Amino acid sequence: MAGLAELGRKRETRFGLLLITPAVLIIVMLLGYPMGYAIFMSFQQWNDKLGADHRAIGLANYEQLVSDPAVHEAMGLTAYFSVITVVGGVALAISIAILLNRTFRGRTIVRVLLLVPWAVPPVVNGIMWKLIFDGSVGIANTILKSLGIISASVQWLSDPAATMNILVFAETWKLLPFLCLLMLAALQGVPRSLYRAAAIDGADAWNTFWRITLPNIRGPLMFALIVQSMWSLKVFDTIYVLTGGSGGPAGGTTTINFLAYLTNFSNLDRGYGSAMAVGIMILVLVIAVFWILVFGGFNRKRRAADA
Amino acid sequence: MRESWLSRNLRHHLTAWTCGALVIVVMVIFLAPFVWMIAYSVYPSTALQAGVPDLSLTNITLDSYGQLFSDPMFLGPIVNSVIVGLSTTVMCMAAGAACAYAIARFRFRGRQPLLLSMMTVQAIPVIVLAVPLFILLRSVGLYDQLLGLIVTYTAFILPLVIWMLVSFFEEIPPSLERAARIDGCNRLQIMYKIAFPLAAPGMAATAILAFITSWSDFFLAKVLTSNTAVTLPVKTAAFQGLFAMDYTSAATAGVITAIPVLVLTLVAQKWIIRGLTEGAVKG
Amino acid sequence: STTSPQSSAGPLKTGGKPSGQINILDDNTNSVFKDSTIAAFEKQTGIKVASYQQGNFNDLHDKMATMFAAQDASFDVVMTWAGWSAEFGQAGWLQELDKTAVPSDLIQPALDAVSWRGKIYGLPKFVSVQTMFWNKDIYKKNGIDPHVAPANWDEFVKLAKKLTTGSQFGYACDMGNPAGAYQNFLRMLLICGGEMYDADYNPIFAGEAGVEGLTKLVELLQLHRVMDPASLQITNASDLADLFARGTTGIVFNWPFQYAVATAATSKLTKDSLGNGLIPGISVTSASIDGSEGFAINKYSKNKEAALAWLQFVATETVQLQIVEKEGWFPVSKSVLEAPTAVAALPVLTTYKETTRYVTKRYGTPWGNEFDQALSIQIINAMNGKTSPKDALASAQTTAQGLVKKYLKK
Amino acid sequence: MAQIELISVGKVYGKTRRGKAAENTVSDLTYVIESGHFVSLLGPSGCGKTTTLNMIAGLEDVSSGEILIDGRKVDDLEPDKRDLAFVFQDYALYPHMSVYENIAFGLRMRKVPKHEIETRVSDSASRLDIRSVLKSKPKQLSGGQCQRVALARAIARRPAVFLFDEPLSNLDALLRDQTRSELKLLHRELGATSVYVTHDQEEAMTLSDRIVVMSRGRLEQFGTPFEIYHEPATEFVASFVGKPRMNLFTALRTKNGRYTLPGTTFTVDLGEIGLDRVRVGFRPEECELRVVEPGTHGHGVVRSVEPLGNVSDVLITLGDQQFMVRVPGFGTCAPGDRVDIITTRARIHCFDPTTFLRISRGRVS
Amino acid sequence: MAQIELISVGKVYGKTRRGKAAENTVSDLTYVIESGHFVSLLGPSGCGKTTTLNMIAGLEDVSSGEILIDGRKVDDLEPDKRDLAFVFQDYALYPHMSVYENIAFGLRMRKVPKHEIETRVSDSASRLDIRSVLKSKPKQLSGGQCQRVALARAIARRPAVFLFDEPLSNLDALLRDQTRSELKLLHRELGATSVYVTHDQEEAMTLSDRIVVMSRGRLEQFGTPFEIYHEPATEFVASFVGKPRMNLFTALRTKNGRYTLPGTTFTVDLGEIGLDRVRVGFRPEECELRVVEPGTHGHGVVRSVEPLGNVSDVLITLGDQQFMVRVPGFGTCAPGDRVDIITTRARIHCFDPTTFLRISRGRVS
Ligand SMILES: Nc1ncnc2c1ncn2[C@@H]1O[C@H](COP(=O)(O)OP(=O)(O)OP(=O)(O)O)[C@@H](O)[C@H]1O
Ligand SMILES: Nc1ncnc2c1ncn2[C@@H]1O[C@H](COP(=O)(O)OP(=O)(O)OP(=O)(O)O)[C@@H](O)[C@H]1O
Ligand SMILES: [Mg+2]
Ligand SMILES: [Mg+2]
Repeated sequence: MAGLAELGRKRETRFGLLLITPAVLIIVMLLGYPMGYAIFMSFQQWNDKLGADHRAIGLANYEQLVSDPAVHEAMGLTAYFSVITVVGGVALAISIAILLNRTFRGRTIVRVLLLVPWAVPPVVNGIMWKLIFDGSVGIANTILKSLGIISASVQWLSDPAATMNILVFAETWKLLPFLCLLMLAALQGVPRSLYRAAAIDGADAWNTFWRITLPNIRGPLMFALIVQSMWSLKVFDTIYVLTGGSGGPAGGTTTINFLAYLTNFSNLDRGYGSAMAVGIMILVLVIAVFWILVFGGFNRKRRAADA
Repeated sequence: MRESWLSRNLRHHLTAWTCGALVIVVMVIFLAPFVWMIAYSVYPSTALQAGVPDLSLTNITLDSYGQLFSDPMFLGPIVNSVIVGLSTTVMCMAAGAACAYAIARFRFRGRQPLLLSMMTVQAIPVIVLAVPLFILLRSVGLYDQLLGLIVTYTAFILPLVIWMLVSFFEEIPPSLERAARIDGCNRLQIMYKIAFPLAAPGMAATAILAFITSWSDFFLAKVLTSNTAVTLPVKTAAFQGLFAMDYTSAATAGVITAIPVLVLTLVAQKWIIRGLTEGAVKG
Repeated sequence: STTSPQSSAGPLKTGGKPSGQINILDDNTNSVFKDSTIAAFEKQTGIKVASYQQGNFNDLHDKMATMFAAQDASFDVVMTWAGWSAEFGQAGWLQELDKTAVPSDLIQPALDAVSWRGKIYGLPKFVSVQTMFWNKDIYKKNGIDPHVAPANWDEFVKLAKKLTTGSQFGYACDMGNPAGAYQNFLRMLLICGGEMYDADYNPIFAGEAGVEGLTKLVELLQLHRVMDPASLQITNASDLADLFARGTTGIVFNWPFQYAVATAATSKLTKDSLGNGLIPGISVTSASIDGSEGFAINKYSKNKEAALAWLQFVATETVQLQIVEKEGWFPVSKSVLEAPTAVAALPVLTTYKETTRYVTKRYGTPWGNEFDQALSIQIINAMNGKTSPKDALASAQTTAQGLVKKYLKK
Repeated sequence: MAQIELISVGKVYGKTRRGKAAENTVSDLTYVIESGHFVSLLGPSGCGKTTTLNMIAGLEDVSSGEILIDGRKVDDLEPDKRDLAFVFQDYALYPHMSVYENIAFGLRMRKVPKHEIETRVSDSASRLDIRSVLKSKPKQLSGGQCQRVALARAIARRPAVFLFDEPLSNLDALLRDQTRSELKLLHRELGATSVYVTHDQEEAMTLSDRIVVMSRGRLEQFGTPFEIYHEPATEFVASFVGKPRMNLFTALRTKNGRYTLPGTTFTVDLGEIGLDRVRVGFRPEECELRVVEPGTHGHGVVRSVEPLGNVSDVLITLGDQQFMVRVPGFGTCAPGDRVDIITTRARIHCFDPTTFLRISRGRVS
Repeated sequence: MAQIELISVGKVYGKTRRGKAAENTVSDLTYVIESGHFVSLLGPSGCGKTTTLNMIAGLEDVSSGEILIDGRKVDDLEPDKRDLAFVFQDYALYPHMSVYENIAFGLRMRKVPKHEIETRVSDSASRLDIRSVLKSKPKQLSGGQCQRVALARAIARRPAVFLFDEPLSNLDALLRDQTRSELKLLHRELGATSVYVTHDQEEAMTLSDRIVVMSRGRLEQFGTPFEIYHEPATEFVASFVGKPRMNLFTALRTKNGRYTLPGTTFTVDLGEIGLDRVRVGFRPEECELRVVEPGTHGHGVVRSVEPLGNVSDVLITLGDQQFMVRVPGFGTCAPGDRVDIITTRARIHCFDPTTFLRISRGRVS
């Protein structure tokens, strides 16, 4: 009797597993296997330019990773890029979201148009900013000159710092809309009555924002920070197109991910390159965990209460 | 006293005006670059590279579009991109919907870790997988084949698809499925007669997102194709080479690459946002 | 698990009558092959060219490296140049050719472009050497005789100064990416009579000649202000060629195809307003850098004999003539260089002939990518005045020593 | 304590939307809420109760007319300057703050000294018996506890006016009854002017000194619960207040002062009111039933009997109308029985069928 | 029509979850629902009503015991094979199908011929007066209409058993009353066995032939509404059924058969029941009040009066307890009045303070 019921549950479980199998299989085969292979490579002395003899060298690649000045340099650039795009980007996104959260005419169309930058493929994004910041024919110079802000053309893409800033700008431009809409959705998830209560309680705009709005969009805020951190650490396409595949000028845009690319594909140092990539992955996870800790976790207590 | 300084009404109006102005500034910043690229694609570059750009309407020409669309070297990648995009989408939706449905409906052990590991996939830098993937695909004869790209993209996009779909499926009231069981549906029928139609808008948005992601990819396509399976972004990026930086063509290719994505995004924006953010809020 | 390709049989010799089919991967520099050469080759040899693919130069390295790493044989013939011949040759991915398979009258720089440390990994398809191009219209406007090339660097600087007015610059170059920075430095090094490496590949470029050369280069930008600042962001020769063709630049040092670009319909210049001559020297009369390209055979190819047949076919006089006449590159063989029809079709060939009297080098090495990357950072910093040329080169040289130690096989 | 005066207050939403002539959400509300009174705004969903409350609180602007609090015009006063507390339907507790912080927040924002805050919070917490949950987050509380916290938050502020927006509607039946009693006691103790929004007439009746009945943004009646119940000013009030609903039907004049429900033998004597048609109403609990002897017709047929424990509702088919009578106990009639409806004990309510206004019975006789 | 028999049915959820000793959600339910009866499952939230219903429907497995329908064990019968229809609390209408398709879906899945489907749909649609919305999607319907569609869907199937899971809880008060009456009529016409889950005792009382009162997964009482109301089997039933709640307190024996509410002068005569302490209950509407003469103490003090229109609830403080009396009209006493509580008309309910079971008054005298 109980056996029959048991059987029913088992049938159910088996059906569930059946549904899950294809997806898991595809993911494991096409991502799991290469992932394992890459980790394997990262423990090898595997430089294609030195021939096809590879040997296991333990953690040597990872040790090099820690001491390599090029990595330090790239990490510095990555930190600069990430901090601005993540913290600045999310902060800006919240501001714009608050702006767009007001009721005004054409709000819907504005929100829709906001998605334009998000939809622009990264490669196109690179080309676009090149057109704009080209030192001799770009519109940026034309506009700035006609406004009298500069007198001679600025060579935006020849100065490492300027190029990095343009990269920051380009990436922010592209990702901001998504973050904005995310924040907008979060803001709309805050019950309006909380604002009313705050108004009655005598909170001014500043207090309302810090004490009511912000704590109440914590979850989405954390998601935005995690996602944006992942993207920022892994930025590639825009750098590639914007700098002609070089990460230049003078390595000024060679972030850690781009360095991994150069090491893997330019220098053909697969072992070291894999170690670098694995390092990035760990870094990404660490940062995700960092944000989770900052925000007090996925709040197990609340979950338990919900269940 | 603050309230005597300006009347409440006037203050509200002032705020509204300031915010309106800010919105306009923001929108200009968000839209202008893309508009400028469109301009680049329809004006001869000489008109734009002059000291003061000559934007008279008579200058507009669609020559560069004509040129690209009559170039077999460019048409091929377009067709490839369309095929890859559509097939990836179909595969993602087929495998993803089944998986997401199971995760949303059947309580089995390891359900939560499975979902979390789906998100972890997002942390993997593609670079790390490129070489092993290449070796893998070549060994099964899928290098530079559309099918190779399709399965690779499917694997990369599936986690995102599942992540989104789970939140859509979880939203379907269980009572509907119970009603269907009493009405005589078996499990499969419940899925395709009740769950899928109900999640249709969400599924459409997810599908569009899958399409966009595969359509926009550059790096994998660059590594996993050489000629027959080259996709549009790779071709577009190639417009700046050692001996061929043609700004007009690059801009045109850029616009062509971006347009389908733009259109799809605008169509499904509401659902895309919902799908992504709901996943987010559920964390 | 896999057998090392180097352990297979020795250098490839011509032999038998090759047949079957081959696949070719080329860059998009030449169009003559797909237009006519392939048909001619198939007709003459009976070998079928199953596919001829052209890739963007910037993308080719990664693509080929990935392909080789996976021991892929989908291409029998691949395009090569000095850097890749060294890099892929040393990696054991390119098939070494026997001396007997190499045509006898090849120009030495052309052969250098497909060789590494005495081993020949392919045959050249064309020669490319930089010469000086100038805009006669601008010369005239600024009251300079447009027919005489500057005899030395000081004259060149003087000229460039005169040509620099407002948004018009006397000189421009392309040092926006690592390869470009390397080339521009190498050119300066050579005209100062310097060398990159000694016979044992010890880097010596940070010596007097190098410092002088880099100093002079920095001066063009910072002191004389004759160099278009855009030079630092131009990432390829094509953009430089376009810039020159827009008619606001006095002088460029560029590859032969500049001639075609400058005399094209969209250009501000014409045949008559384009000046061409030797690059002015500093310690030597003149010198230039080499950018010759060739074809090599994939080590994993299943049909190397047929591939070799293609390599040899491209080096023949008929094909080379076409390349000169239709595309404006220099020929790989001395006999074509002398051919009157060639000079008639390509006036700059005269300058090239002169160039052959002076040093033209490229120093392709297996560590080229890493080195270019490291050097370019120092050069750009020097150009932007952040470090002195001396320190910059010293630092780059230290890096280079490490790279040589790592990559130079004893 | 404060007196609140509404002078032909009106509200139009969405004035700015492209030229669409926006309708008045609320219009021409005029009444005075006396200091210390407990006044309910009663009306069906969407009639503008919340809108009115928001205007009093300053959370919405007034479109026309004006609101005076203690004789002072408050149009230009921000909500926090009006010295009132608001208890929201969904409680609007700040989910990220502990109960203590929730209660203290309004005081902090007003820069009340710290020790004073502590006293006030603990005072209001003990008053509502939530001292034990002061450290919890709202998520961990039950609905009833949330409700108390919301009340404590309002009380701690010691405002002149309390505004309640359906504060009980999210509680279950038992808790609702309990909290209602507590609310009444609380008001008695604090004595602050209270405005209470509800769509539940029972709530309004039990709690209020005065009731404002609204419908579609208009004032239907302003009066004491007794007036509202026994002398409804309009047909709407008559039908809205009272459970089970008042039986209302259109009667036609047959002879002087006698009116009949068409198609039945059921008649009422209204005296001379000068109308051919009139809307007549009887409260179900004021009518009685008598099963007629077999063979006679009676007024109607019992359709169903619903026992409620101490009383039963009997539904009678009267011509093409339904008539409800509430009888004591489990009742004595069964479906199918023919019955007479006896209205001698019942108060007769008459309304003009066109204006829907009450016809004063004073005029009748 | 079918008879449903539950034989010590139990349900444990989450047996499979890592070793946690799962509690019984429902245990040892035994009763018989007669063919054609309308039976309500009544109990507070979370007491296992839905679980029981789901087990009858086959949507959940039975953990122990068994369920027979018409004498046949149904444990391994899929829900659709049990010949029953389910009306869900949230209606569970398929939002992507039109009303017509919603009603027809179950018939289609059962391969009923097309013309037969048409007749049945239009038949049940006209019975519930929703013919005009057959083409609409559920989204376009009001709550009441959705409710009718859900009913129509169940009716069209012509099942032997109807299962209702709080079908009225999402409707507003007015609509709820209306639909309740209709449901009653419908059951009378169709005559199918119906099991009805609710936590609203009024609903259960008005609708049912028999009521199953549950609490914490256990059966408290199975009986007719009259029995449930007048002879509650347990203290839980006594306090749960009846509104306002029964006044319940612990009384101590003073002398033979006389029991007192400690700290008051309020006493009752229970006869000899052999217990020192006993739980005693009075229904508020069965008690009366008398204001005592000035100077005398009386039983207690009036704390508040809540007028409900036809009756008023008077809350009295009786020692440290509250006592509620429902008086007719707007009442005659005011807060602060000292009153006596007169229970002569009232039925006295007694419960054992340890087992909470009813002490039969039969045993008393
Ligand atoms: N911000 C707004 N913009 C436009 N219309 C609104 C707004 N707020 C309310 N309304 C409209 O005003 C009318 C009255 O709304 P209000 O919230 O005051 O009703 P209510 O009586 O409180 O109803 P409920 O009992 O459902 O809360 C409704 O028709 C509503 O749609
Ligand atoms: N699928 C499930 N898994 C585990 N526990 C469950 C499940 N469904 C219900 N329960 C638990 O069983 C108990 C009884 O639930 P049930 O839904 O039967 O209550 P109910 O009487 O219908 O209450 P309500 O009136 O709130 O609907 C609850 O404590 C609930 O938490
Ligand atoms: Mg409201
Ligand atoms: Mg339930």
